[in-house]
Amino acid sequence: MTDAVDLLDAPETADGPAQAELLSPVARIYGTPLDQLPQDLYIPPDALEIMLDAFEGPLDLLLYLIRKANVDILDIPMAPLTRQYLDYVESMRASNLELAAEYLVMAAMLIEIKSRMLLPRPKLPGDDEAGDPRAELVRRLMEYEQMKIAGQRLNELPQAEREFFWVETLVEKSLLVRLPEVSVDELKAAWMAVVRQAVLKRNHKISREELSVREHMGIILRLLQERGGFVQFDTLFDPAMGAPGLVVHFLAMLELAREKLIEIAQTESFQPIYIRVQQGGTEPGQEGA
Amino acid sequence: MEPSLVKKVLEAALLAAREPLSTGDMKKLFDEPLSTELLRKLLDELREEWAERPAELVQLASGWRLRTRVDYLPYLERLNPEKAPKYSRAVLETLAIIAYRQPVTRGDIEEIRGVAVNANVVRTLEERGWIDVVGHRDTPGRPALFATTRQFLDDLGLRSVSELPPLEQISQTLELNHES
Amino acid sequence: MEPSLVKKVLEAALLAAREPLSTGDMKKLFDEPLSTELLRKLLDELREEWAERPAELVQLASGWRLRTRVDYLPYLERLNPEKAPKYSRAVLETLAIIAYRQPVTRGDIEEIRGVAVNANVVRTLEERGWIDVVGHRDTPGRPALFATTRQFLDDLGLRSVSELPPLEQISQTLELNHES
Repeated sequence: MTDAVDLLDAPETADGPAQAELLSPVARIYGTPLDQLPQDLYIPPDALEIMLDAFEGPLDLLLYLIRKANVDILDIPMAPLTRQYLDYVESMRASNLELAAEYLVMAAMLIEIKSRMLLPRPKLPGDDEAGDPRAELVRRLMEYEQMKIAGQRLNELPQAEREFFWVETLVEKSLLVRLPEVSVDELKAAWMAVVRQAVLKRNHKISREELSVREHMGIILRLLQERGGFVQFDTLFDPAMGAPGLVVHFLAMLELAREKLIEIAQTESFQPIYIRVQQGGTEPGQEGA
Repeated sequence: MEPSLVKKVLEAALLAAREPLSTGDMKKLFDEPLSTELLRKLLDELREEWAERPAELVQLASGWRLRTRVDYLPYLERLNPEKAPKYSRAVLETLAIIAYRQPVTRGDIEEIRGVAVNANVVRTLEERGWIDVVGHRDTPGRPALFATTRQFLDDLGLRSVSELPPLEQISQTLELNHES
Repeated sequence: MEPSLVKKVLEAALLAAREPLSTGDMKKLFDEPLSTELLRKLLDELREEWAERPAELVQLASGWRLRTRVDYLPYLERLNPEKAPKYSRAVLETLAIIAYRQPVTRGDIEEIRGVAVNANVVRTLEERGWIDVVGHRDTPGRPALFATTRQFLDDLGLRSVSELPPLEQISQTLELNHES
């Protein structure tokens, strides 16, 4: 990230000379040619602290040093790199900054690689890469760099709630009137519960009756209500009901009469029979519930 | 800034808003000051533009918001079916008594259930259109006789009351004394 | 049901959705079966219709969703002064390793980054709903295996992990200024 660059650019005196060493024997600091390395490396402690934060670990610091010097990652000059790395680590330690253990482990690894580089390497035929003590470090640096860049690329993608927002219109569910549903089974269960209660109380006998008769009782009453409480007998019967329907209807009429809900009347023999709502004080259907 | 772009920005903000947007919020969207008149005009235009769409621009207590039209709620409900509300036991039993014993008076229901019938219970069923008064019994007080309606049959998917589960079975298992 | 009404119901559902709608979800909106071909056709039409509007219909990992166009960010930003979280490099690198190398253990991440993984980093990503534990590696300690989630893809506008930006070929020498 840019932070790392900026922060390291700030203590230019610090990384300038070391970088110079990595690059070439001659370098420039603030435009001034430098032909000799300064003996001490001064980084203000404050800057060091920020610097440590700016790096994501020893790999990141190493990558920075390598990329800053623009050297071939496959042919890292181990001696100057190690020295420069150690200089950083040492100044951090000198400033009593808490240094993550990883930095020290890496320091040890760099020194080890550097010393192995000094030893003569037995060349195996057809395999000169495997013998390179730097190979593992290079592999790790490259993999880390790839992931570091991938993280930046991911961060550049438009992101929900950052570059765009999800559309969410209000859904006011309360605007929808929800009516309870009743199934036939629930109704049956309710009726069974009622019957069971009634049996327990033994004060009410539930009779077995043809439901259809009860339904037709309602139909007749409803018709009477529509017709002002008074109909002629034959208008009650629609041949379309079929024989069983007519019988049930007739039974319903008799049941209504038995329950004194209707009157069946005939003024004279052979005159039309009238069915009317049992007379009372008020007109049927006017009271409501 | 073009009013047409202002309108699009307003629309984007309304689409993305999780809360109603006050006119103050809307003015915050722009660097340049936005007059309340222009804002109202653009909101009216947006409301017009959304007239044919499945959401509507509504003004609520705390501001403006796009709201899914009621017509579409039954579909949306299928995505997250909420448990349907349930009728109380009192309502179900009253309905059952009216369905199986119709026509019945409130007194009949009370006698069978052994408890007083709450007026709300009857009103609930009447408002649902499942029961109505089909007459009055010729006894003192001329109590109303309740029966179930066509709509009740339709809503329960029945062609007639006789399609209700038969009672014999129930009576037999409970060893009732049958009355002829 | 008229295709025009089907389209409006789809639009209502997309407008109201709290998360991307899968084609399965969309089919659930209707009683009648809806063919995948018709669904795709209507979604294409909707995408066309929204082409000129400040939001766009996008297909993501877990389905379809409307989102505001990136062009409107500069305005919409002003409404929410508390910005979206800016993730640290540690979080981004950890996310990248999980995304590109999944499934990985915390040890794998530490190996690649060369530093211990801070518990907060993992928690940040888990809380955002971008990664989760998909299993355990059968090694001593049975470490948890992390992978990215559908929500990660959705939030980054991707349909699958294969749509992630391709990994950079690491050059032998690299100009540092590519970072700035």
